[in-house]
Amino acid sequence: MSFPLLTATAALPAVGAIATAAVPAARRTAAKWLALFFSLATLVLAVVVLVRFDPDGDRYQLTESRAWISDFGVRYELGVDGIGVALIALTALLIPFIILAGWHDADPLETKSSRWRPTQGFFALILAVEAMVIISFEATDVFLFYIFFEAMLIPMYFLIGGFGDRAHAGSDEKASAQRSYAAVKFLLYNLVGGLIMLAAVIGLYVVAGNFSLQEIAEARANGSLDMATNTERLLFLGFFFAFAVKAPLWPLHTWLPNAMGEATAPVAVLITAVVDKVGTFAMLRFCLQLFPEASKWATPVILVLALISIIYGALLAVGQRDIKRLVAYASISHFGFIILGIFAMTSQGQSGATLYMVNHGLSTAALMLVAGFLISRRGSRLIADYGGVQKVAPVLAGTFLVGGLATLSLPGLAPFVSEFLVLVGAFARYPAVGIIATLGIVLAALYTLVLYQRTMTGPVKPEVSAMPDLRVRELVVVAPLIALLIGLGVYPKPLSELVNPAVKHTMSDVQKKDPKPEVEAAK
Amino acid sequence: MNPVNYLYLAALLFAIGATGVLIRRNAIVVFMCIELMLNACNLAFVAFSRLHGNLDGQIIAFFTMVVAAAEVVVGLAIIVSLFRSRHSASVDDASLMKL
Amino acid sequence: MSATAVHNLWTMAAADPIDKIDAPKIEYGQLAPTLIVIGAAVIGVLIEAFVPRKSRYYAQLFVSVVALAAAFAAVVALASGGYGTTKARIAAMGAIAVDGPALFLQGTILLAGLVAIFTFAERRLDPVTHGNRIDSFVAQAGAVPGSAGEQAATKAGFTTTEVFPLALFAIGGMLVFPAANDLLTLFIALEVFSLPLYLLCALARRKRLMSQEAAVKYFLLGAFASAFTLFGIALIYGYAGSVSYGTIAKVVDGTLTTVDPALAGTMGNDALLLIGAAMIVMGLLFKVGAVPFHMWTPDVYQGAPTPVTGFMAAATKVAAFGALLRLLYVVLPGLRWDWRPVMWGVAVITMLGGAIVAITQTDIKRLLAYSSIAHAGFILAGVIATTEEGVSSVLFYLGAYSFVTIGAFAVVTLVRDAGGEATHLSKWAGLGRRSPLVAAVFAVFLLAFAGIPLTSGFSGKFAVFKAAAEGGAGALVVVGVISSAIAAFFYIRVIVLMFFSEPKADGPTVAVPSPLTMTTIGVGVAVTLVLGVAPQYFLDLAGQAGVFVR
Amino acid sequence: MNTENLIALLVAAPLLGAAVLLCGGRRLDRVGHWLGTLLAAVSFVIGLVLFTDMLGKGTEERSLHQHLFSWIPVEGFQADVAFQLDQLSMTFVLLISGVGTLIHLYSIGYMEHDERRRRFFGYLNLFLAAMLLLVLADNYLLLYVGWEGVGLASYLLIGFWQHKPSAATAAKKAFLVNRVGDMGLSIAIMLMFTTFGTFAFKPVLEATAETSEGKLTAIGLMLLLAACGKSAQVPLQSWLGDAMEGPTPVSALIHAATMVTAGVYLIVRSGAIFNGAPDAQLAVTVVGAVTLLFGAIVGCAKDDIKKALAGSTMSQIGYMILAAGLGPIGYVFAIMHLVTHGFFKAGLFLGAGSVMHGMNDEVDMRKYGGLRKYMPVTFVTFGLGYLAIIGFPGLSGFFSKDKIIEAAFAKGGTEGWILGSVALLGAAITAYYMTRVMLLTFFGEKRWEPDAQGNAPHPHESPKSMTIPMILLAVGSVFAGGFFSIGDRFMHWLEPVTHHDHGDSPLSAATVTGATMVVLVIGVSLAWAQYGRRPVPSVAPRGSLVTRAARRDLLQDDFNHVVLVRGGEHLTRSLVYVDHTLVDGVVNGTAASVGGLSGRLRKLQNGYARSYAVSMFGGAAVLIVATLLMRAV
Repeated sequence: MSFPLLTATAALPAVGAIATAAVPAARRTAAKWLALFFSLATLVLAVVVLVRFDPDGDRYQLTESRAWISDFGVRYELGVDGIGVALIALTALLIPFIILAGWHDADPLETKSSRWRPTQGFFALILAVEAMVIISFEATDVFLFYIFFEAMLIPMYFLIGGFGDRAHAGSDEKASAQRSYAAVKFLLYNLVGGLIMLAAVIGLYVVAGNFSLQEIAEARANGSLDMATNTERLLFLGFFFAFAVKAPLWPLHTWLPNAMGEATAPVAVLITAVVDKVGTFAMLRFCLQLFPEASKWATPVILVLALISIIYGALLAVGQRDIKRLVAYASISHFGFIILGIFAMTSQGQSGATLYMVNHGLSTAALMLVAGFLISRRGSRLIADYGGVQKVAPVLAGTFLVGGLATLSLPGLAPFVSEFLVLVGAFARYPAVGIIATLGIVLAALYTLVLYQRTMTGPVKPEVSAMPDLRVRELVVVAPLIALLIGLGVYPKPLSELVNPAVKHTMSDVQKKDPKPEVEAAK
Repeated sequence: MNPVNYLYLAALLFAIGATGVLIRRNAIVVFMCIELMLNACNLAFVAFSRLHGNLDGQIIAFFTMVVAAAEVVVGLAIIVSLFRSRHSASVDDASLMKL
Repeated sequence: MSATAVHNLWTMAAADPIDKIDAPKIEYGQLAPTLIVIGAAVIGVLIEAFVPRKSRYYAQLFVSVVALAAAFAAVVALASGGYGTTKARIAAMGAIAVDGPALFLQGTILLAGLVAIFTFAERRLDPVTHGNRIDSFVAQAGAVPGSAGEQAATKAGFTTTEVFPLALFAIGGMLVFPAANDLLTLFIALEVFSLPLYLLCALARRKRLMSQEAAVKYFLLGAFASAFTLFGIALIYGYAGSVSYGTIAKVVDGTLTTVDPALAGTMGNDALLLIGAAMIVMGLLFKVGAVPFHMWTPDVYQGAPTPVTGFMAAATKVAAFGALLRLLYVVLPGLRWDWRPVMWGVAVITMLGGAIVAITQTDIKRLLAYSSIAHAGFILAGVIATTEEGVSSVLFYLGAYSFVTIGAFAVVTLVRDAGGEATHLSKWAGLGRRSPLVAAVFAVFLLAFAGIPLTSGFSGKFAVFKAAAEGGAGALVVVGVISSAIAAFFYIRVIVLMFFSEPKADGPTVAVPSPLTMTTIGVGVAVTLVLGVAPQYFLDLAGQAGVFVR
Repeated sequence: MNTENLIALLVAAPLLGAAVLLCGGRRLDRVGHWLGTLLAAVSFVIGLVLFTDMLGKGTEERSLHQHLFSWIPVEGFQADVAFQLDQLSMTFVLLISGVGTLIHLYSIGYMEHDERRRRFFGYLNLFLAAMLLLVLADNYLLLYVGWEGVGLASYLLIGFWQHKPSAATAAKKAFLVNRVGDMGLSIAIMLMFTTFGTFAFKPVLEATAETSEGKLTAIGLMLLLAACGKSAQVPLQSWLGDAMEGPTPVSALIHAATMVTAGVYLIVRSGAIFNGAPDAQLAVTVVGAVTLLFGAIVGCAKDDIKKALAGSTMSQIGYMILAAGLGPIGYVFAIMHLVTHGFFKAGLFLGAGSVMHGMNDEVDMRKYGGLRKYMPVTFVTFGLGYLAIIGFPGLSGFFSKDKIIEAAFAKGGTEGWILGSVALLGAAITAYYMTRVMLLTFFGEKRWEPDAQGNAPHPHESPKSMTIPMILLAVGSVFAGGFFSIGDRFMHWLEPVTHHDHGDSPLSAATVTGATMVVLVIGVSLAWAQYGRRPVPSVAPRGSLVTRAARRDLLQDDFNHVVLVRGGEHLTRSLVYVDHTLVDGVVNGTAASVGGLSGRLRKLQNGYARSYAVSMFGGAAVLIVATLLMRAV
């Protein structure tokens, strides 16, 4: 058997996590560099995967398969399709930036040295999350996926609850209370989702007798495994519920604003840009592939929920006073778009959704990290506490604006491509849905520009008058992201060609054909 | 005489014992009620033994007595130590731990 | 040896000349584990009688550890000798079954007992008083709490080394309990392991009033329950005319009739069977702490010395579930359609009840008690599956669960303040900031309790639920999932408390234990993670051990 | 060499400029503005090269096409980055890069004292790039990119003086209103995709014949919505007035000459679609007519010189839209008026800018007066622009506007009459308000006094870098119209794109011209009567109801404010509440209820051994009964 590339890609950050955690307490900086090193090494491996992957080859490539828990019918099966590769690349790409951006977030505060925030733990946890996310993008065994889908909650939970944003209103006690509330909310929401999925997973085993995605999908395809309609629907709901919590889809979204608000900016990015993607990814890979009929059955409801998410998230974003919560609600709106694209069941929609996952990762990362830099300077998350920053820190303001423009998916930046694809895809099958969703782009402009106007423009507030502009480390974080946003906006071809075949497969899974244009149909 | 009656008697004794456990406060008395229940069992055993014409039941009865004796040893020890530290053998007084 | 055997002796003796007595046939080899432990217990008693006080501790510890290790070795030998599978048989003239489940559970009990004994022997947690190292047990059980006598005993450095033989006796009983193949043996084993436990509960060094109260409650309720069991046995005996599992099973199947139909008619034959069965099962449910027979659990768990609590929580459950399985699968399979629905109900209320009430607990030991109740519910779900997978899943779950439990309680012994162990949750606030390692270890155990993947708790839960679902109890799985969600809440609460809340100024200190407790905790963590990541080997073991001999 | 490869350079040059200037940092501060101007000039030169080359070719092969790369290749969805340069695009290219270059030049002087001048030029270049992309794209999606690109540039430039909250707000407003229009454009594109399976100009416009009128109408209306947003047509016109917060060169280039005319381009470009959808066309004409009057009326009431000009811009674009709505009769004149308007309106704005430059950025015309003595060049150029816009015979406006009015009548039928007379009325009002502006600014006696700080403005002529562009534009506004109209040059030039057809006008050209002259005189003399003869109060009189309404953009903003802004705020606030109480509340509620249940169940554990025994006893009883029942049933 050839070199287990996928295992390596997932294992490397895990090793890194252990190594980083093992660094003695005094050698804080060493731990940071070690973590950075491992994340970069992982990025290299991810690139290797990207190169080794042949878009026009088999559906799943670089596959690995070993026996694991035969009693549960579980095998250690890995394999990636275009979508998986893209998301692995995204993850591996973002983690170094997250680490860099969070460079000082976990430094112990001199004032209260008793505080338990060892830097080692922070970076080790980030790497642990990376490992688990990557392997869940690789898993082609439902059980294997489930294990890490659940397990990744724990490090995330500690990241949210243990290393809160130091910029908070009110006393430390109040802050830590809010923080642990956010952490618990995050964990319980996702745990409940996961447990309901567990029931479905067991049910799937009872029905199918094993957990291999490919085997089950084949069996479904060639009819050797036929589920009773109701069984399939129940199982689908079990799976979808968990993913919808993770994604998050209205009305299961309320954990996200708390989590993103209380966590440090890099961790917030980790949540939306990386971890939540597992949810949408899993909808594409598991829901559609394992339960095509049920997926089609549920589509109307899901589309409505997605629409609500889009509009509702955007409106709430407009109503926020807290920068990070605003970004969180914006993300909810965007996840609405992604889910819309997935369940529009058109090539454009699904390609769009996949690109959207990547682009949203980049744009949110850019916006949120810059917001984090801003917040760390002023020590407040409230929009009202800012004003005129553009005058004192033009570069910061500029990058912030670009991030914002990406969030409102301005043409020429990456998100536009995916958003338009999603809209076209949705419109092609359900015109009304497409049109309503288009409202989202107006609202997006509203909350982004309001945020920019209130924080960056107008007369300079005295508190911000001494604000320094972006430092080198921060520029190193933001510049590449912006470059990517522009690059993928102007030339998304490589990415879309990477995912197109995978999307074709999914379309054939659900046995859906794109609607024909009227004129051609006429011919 | 119908052997069933013995069974009824046994059941009655058992019920009396159980009721005693439920209503009496003094630990010793409660404990004696439990002994009563055990003896009810013995009666049932012996009756059935006679009924089936094998001796298993009677032998079990002996075992039961031994067990009862052992319980007395352990039980009295515990109850006495409780009494000495609390100067009361009421089971209701022993309610530090609740909820 | 079983009653029938004695009976045969008796009658033959009556018939034939005296020199024709043929001794009962005892397979000492196959009974070795039990015999070793009981023997060691007896030796322990002798030690108490003859060895000078100073050296008793070491002698007792040595004997117990060696005995348990040897017994475990014997179990392994038997298992590898094929007694678990092909050569499974009924030994001691029908009294004891030597088969897969028996051996697996005996092995589990012995290992659990071994690590538990280590915590019994721990004497580094409390500061040295009057030049003597002291453990968690009272200096002199007889002395009145707070009396001069007690102080004198403490000064003299007395220690209750009797705990070791007591524990050994209890373990001996537990070894027999799941292997018992007739109701009499079942009853005797029950008493043999219960009585020492009653005593052990009373022996806490600190908070003696609570300890004694726990003992009284446990004793009275236990005796009450065993009385029910005994009456149930009597009724079954009346129904089947025998207490041997095999015979009863036959009678239940109707392949063998013992009572003449006329008589049967007059006394509602099946009623005897059903009532009897229900009462016996009730006795066992009491031991496993299933709702509504669970109410002793919190109080006793809280009052008993923590090492004893850990030991009880783990070993008792294992033994009792073993017995329950054998009873339901060997004796009453014919009654499946009668007891399954009832057990459904019990399982449901046990899962939900345990989880829900645990939410509002404020004492860590009570919290764990309620969690153990909830877990009993999960295991019952596996029991109900009534399939071979069901059996093996339950076996696996018991193995996984017992080590997590012992480990968790061992950690509880470490967190102490002036009044001994600081078991009130508020005291645990910010523990993660004070001593991250201990907190992390405890977090691992909690996550295992909560059934988070990559811990043994998840593997066990998955195995059980899977078996239940396959056994057609899908609804139970859903309830189980819901109650796990509820349960997750309070495990998480503890973690939040430890890691995310500010340490109290007067917070507890974490004692640095001796290698003994370290071993216990280490084994606990190791088993938790191994069974979580690579459970296959043990699943295989449990799978092979899934068949009862009849 | 084959020239189509040059097309990309048209866009690339200013884009490069933008990139360099915006990322370059302070070290470019000294040369930045020259660099920007240079690159603008470069693309103008390239434009000229292509133009001459195009003239060299025969009418058929004049349309050039350049395919750069495949942009978004997705199953069944093909978007390319490809350019199409035909006569229409060519016209725009020259207008944009030409006027653009002039305004760059002008800005060098105008923005001299602004320390962020480099960034200003970066934005200007960005705008040029986007605008050129818009007119060069060969498919609607790429056009959309340019469309939003100019939106972004205008956002940045309107809000260039971000320290002024008013500017920031105006910028945001412009972007948002435009987004509404963009919605229309994207929906139109989706419709095209579902109807034709593509959104490239050529296939779409050729396939129009094969599809239903309904679809075409839908697409047309959506395109109209887009045009309304970008070209500040009713009902999406509200942003243009506020946009005057931006520096005056910006107003001249973006909000007068080029960007705001993008809507006209879109409609003319999509002619084939509208031709197939009469209803959509009617809608277009109506919008045009309404805006034409609306803008004109607003223009009459404003005292802020730039806002007055903004109103006039609206109204003039209304003319173009009206013309475009007339179909093949009007397309040419729409574009022609667009070009001439580009010249004279830009000129007027630059003039206004030069006036403000000399008057300490005072914008209130009532504080001007008699400036012709102080800034003669400005006066002359502005005056020529003025004559052009009111359609003084012989100047540009005369030709272009006249033709539109004719065409309006030529539409035929009652609507022809209505539209025609509206256009005439508009001409009258135009004459009125422009004369007003002229008189208030340059005639009468001076009305300015020291401002708060007590430093009185001392008007002076602007530097060369500003006056030269003004002069050039003035030249354009004088001669362009005539040049185009002699022998219908322009018509023939655009023929291949617009397929011109002369409608049959009920009135002869002469009559129309006569009528126009009449209304022109009326308008001028009215203005003279009001502002020329008697002195003008330096504080605006309360004025009639209409005047006051007109000052407030005919209350349209107030409407927006009440309905959209307030309503929106209420909506979001209530939603925030809902999210917190309802959506979150449900979950927390369940959690709380479970907790309560727990608390109650806990009470059962009362510590009394006997009650435990009771529960055991009861449990046993239940167990037994249940078992028996199971057997019974």
